[in-house]
Amino acid sequence: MIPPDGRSAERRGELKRPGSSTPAIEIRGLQKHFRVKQGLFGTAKQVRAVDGVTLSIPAGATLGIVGESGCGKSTLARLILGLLPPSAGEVLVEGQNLLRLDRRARARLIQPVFQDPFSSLNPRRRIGDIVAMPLVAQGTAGAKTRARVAEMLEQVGISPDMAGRTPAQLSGGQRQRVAIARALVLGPRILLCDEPTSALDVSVQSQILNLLGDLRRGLNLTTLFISHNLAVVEHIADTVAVMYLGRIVEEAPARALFANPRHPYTRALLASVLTPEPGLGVPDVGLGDVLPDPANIPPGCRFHPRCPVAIARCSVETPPLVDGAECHLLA
Amino acid sequence: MRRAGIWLGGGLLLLVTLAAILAPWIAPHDPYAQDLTRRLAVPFWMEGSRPEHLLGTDQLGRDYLSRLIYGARVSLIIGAMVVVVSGAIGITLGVLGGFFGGRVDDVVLFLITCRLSIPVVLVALAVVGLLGSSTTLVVTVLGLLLWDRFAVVARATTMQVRNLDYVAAAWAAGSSTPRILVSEVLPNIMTHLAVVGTLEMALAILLEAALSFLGLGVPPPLPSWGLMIAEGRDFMFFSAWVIWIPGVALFTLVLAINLLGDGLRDLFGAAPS
Amino acid sequence: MASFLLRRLILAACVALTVLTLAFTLTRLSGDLAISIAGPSATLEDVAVIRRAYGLDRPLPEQFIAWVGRAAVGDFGESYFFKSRVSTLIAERMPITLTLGFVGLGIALVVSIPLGILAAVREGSWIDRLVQLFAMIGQAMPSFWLGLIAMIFFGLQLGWLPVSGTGSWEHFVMPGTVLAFSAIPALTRLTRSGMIQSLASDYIRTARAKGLSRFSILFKHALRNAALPVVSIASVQLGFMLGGSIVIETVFALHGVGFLAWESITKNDFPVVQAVVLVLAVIYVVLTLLADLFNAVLDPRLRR
Amino acid sequence: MSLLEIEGLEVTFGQTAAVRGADFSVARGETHCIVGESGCGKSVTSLAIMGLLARGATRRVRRMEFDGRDISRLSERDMSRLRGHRMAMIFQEPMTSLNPAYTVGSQMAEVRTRHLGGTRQAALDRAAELLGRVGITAPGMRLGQFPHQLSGGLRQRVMIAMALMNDPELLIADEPTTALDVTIQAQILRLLAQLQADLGLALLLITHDLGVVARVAHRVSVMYAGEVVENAATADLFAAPRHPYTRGLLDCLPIPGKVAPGAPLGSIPGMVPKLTPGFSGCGFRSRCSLAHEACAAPVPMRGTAHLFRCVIDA
Repeated sequence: MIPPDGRSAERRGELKRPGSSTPAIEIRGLQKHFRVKQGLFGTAKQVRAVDGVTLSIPAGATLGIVGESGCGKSTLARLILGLLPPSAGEVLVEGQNLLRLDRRARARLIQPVFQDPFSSLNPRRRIGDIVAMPLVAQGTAGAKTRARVAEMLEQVGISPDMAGRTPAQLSGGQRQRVAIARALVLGPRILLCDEPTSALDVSVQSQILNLLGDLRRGLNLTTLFISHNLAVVEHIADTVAVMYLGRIVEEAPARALFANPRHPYTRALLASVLTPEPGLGVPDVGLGDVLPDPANIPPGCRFHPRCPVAIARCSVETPPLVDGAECHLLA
Repeated sequence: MRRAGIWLGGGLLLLVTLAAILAPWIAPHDPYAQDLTRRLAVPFWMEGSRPEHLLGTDQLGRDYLSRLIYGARVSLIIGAMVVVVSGAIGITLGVLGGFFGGRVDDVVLFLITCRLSIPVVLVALAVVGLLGSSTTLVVTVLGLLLWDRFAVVARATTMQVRNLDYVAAAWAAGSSTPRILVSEVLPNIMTHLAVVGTLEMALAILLEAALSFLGLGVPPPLPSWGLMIAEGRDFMFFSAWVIWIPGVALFTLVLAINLLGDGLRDLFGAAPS
Repeated sequence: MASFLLRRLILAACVALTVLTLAFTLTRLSGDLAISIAGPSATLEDVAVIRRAYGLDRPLPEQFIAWVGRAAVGDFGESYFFKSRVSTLIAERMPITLTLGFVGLGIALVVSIPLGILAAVREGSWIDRLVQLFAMIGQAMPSFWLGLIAMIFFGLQLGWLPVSGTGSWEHFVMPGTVLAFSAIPALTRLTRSGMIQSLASDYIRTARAKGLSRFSILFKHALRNAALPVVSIASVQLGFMLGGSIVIETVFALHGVGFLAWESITKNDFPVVQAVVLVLAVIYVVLTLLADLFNAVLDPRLRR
Repeated sequence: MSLLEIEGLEVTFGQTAAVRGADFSVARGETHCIVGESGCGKSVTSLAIMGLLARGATRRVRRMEFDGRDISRLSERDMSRLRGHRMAMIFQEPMTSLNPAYTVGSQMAEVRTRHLGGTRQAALDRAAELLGRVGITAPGMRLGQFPHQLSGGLRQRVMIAMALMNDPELLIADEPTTALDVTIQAQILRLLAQLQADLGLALLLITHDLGVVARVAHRVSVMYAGEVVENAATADLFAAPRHPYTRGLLDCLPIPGKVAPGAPLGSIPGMVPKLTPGFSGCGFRSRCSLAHEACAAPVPMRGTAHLFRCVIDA
């Protein structure tokens, strides 16, 4: 291992922001291995959905996690939220182990915003009740609830008059605003956004991104922003982690990562982003047609079967972590 | 067309229910009063009918219309009670299996498979044959045997709902499991279960009639429509109306309930099967 | 494939064991079996003799294990009423019930599959509504009553078909048709909804985009996928029909297994009832197993 | 003359309009993109061209010509002779667009034998050749596989190969990469662009992604609320968009280098109007800061090479 110099510390996103002594959230060696069973007496197969993820985010910062389907980013989100028990590892928020806290205490620290605004709101409840739900779950609902809900709706740009409506009467963008209001009503420190704009049209996406940006700055929220859209992540994140088959293969400050991607997978990902610049044509990303399968993780570097620059060593040895990137070629 | 089904089915069901509730006031005669001098009087549309017996009398001279009205009580009570019993069992099992998955679901699936392999009519008959016929027993036996469709539908719909993000949001907000089941899951599967409820009620009414027809349903002289058909069997070749009247009543009631259920299904969107 | 089979066989065995236990418990519900067997005119000594003869004086678990052991090799003991081996009784009567079941299923399939396809292709039209109405009526029809009406009409008034007995193939037409009515609604609806779902699927749109003929789209691409659930339900329905044959056999006085069961129930002849419940359950389990295998043949996704 | 010419296409589902006015043409050897947000009518337009609209949809069109031949009044039977033969189509969901019950080879071969006859073996040979052409290794083995054994990217390649079985002149691709990962999307689009150039195909590509448009299209039609609101050569459209909607849409994108990270993005206020009976005029006027009374009347297309449907000069 290379001794950490100033640059590599920066690349790992460990640089402290002024005024924050501990990171707002720290994830250490998080793992989730499923046993996928077929039928009543089926043979089980092990799926390593999340396979040793270590991350930390300074208070008030935004970490973007990018990766393609099957890379484990949604499982990671569910682990952090405590919706799934991890196989190993821990999540610390301000020094407290999130996974050992009870549900309600955890809810006060971290809240989610999900992808699909159509399935993230209970169709049988009214908007006001949906936003008040976390307060009710805390047992703190009372006289002030209604005022708090109205204030929250106002803050996300929904008129409090709409509290009596049902989700079916709202547009996709409005629903996502309601979901954000629900997430913020308890005043959490951390907001976990799992593909919050993927189901939205471009014109609505920009509104939601602007809203999230404003809220994040106004409330000094620490944000985990999971997305497959690299342009969006580049726009919103301070630090970016690239996930591949359950592991973070590269992590760096956004500017550095987009300017100088080091891992071959990151380079392929960036190459495949189609910015609206006419005349550039479609780039050759140089990946084979072998698809990553978390139930069948290759030995050595897990990216080597698709890697355009793989060498013999890649299929045997686990790659070292060099300046925030896990790759043999960087050593 | 769909709405027509709901209105027609619901209306007919309401009519039968009203008749059943008001039976003591609207039935022209005591359904148990025998009068052997007036055996097998013909109904009003046939020649020689008696005005005081609109639908004629049975082989013991009991007023057929009155027995028909009281018979509606038996069908409806048994149908409703069976739905309550089987619904309680099936919904509990299905929701638990669908929500918790894993081992719990394996057990629920196994129970459903076992239940489906048990021949309903045969086992119901055997139990009633052994323990002696009574309304309570018929309800208990049918209730214990007819929960499978509730369980299957509750399980499938719960599975769908539990994977939706609003359930995840409720978890993340710190809601307790019972609260999630009651306020997030149940309201969203209720419509599907209501449809199953109507279909099961129709089935229970048909099965009660079949048991009574085979002589092992509700005990005579309780006027069950199935029993009336069974008693009319000996006379059906020369007075066919003795089986036509209770049969049409049974068919109409079941059809009404099915129409209602089908209309509801279309209104709510099909349940996954 | 082999592991799939093995899993299904273990499941089938578990189900059979559960039903076995249930069938046994069933007969112990009524209190003292010996009194029931001996009949109302028996003396206390008769009862005691019977109790010893049938092994009813031994502890329940012991009786259960002994019975399971015998049942496993097809020995269900002796009928109290018919005074003959239960296995022989069932074997004698089974052909009639099976004939009835297969005739019923055959008629049901011949009627419901074309109707279901027709309704799906003409979804929303008057034909579709008519088919749905027909299914609804079939579902609401009490089979025993339908049987009696058919006897009056076809047997007595028209004189086309015999009203009871098992002498010739004609004897099975009426009961088979009536029995078919219990499966037609479900099969028709399933074929219809399966075809509608299939016709609305992306791969049918692809087939149309490929310019395939209407015949090929309907019968090669749509029906193949819609057939999957119909196959499983058809076998399940056959199981239900065999179970439901008790009603039809009683109405038409067909001396099959169902009629045997009914006689035994009214005569308190429990070894026979136990055995019939078990045999029907095992047949059902075997049928669903066959349906799963057949489905695996039809649906490549299920082959492993 | 263009291969495909469409004028005044309208599609209604019961009482609501899905397409109110689509006019565009696709030249031989050209990639034409229709771009727009969900519900703008772009997919319906593509299905209307192929005659694949779902039951309950009504299509009206002033002029619809394929290779100089009026196809607006063709019977279903005659239309099916064109589909898969001279005009082919691929769809968004590669996971569900192939029939799960038949092998890849069988599904590919039947397009050939249906339209051109010949033996099944000849068709299978052709299929293997095309699978190789779309970059699938071991085509012989793939022919015997079922769709569920292939990944999404492979299935979309199979769909493309299947569409090319009879050397069509026009290929319509409805959001062909939306369901795929970004790296797979780039591979599939690159393949499509190559095939289009090599085979001289006319490619009509439906997408919601302006990035895709910029990289593959020669010409673009922007759709909004059932109308084509702007139609221009790709470079012109991105350099100088004329319709307020197109400009608004481009402002919404977080484009690295153009928009500073974290800086507010442009946005379009309001919502897409419901196209109820009697709706006329510019569909964008309720969200447009420049709108005035004239916008309520039907707006004609203006311009010659760079067409746009707006009364305001930009």
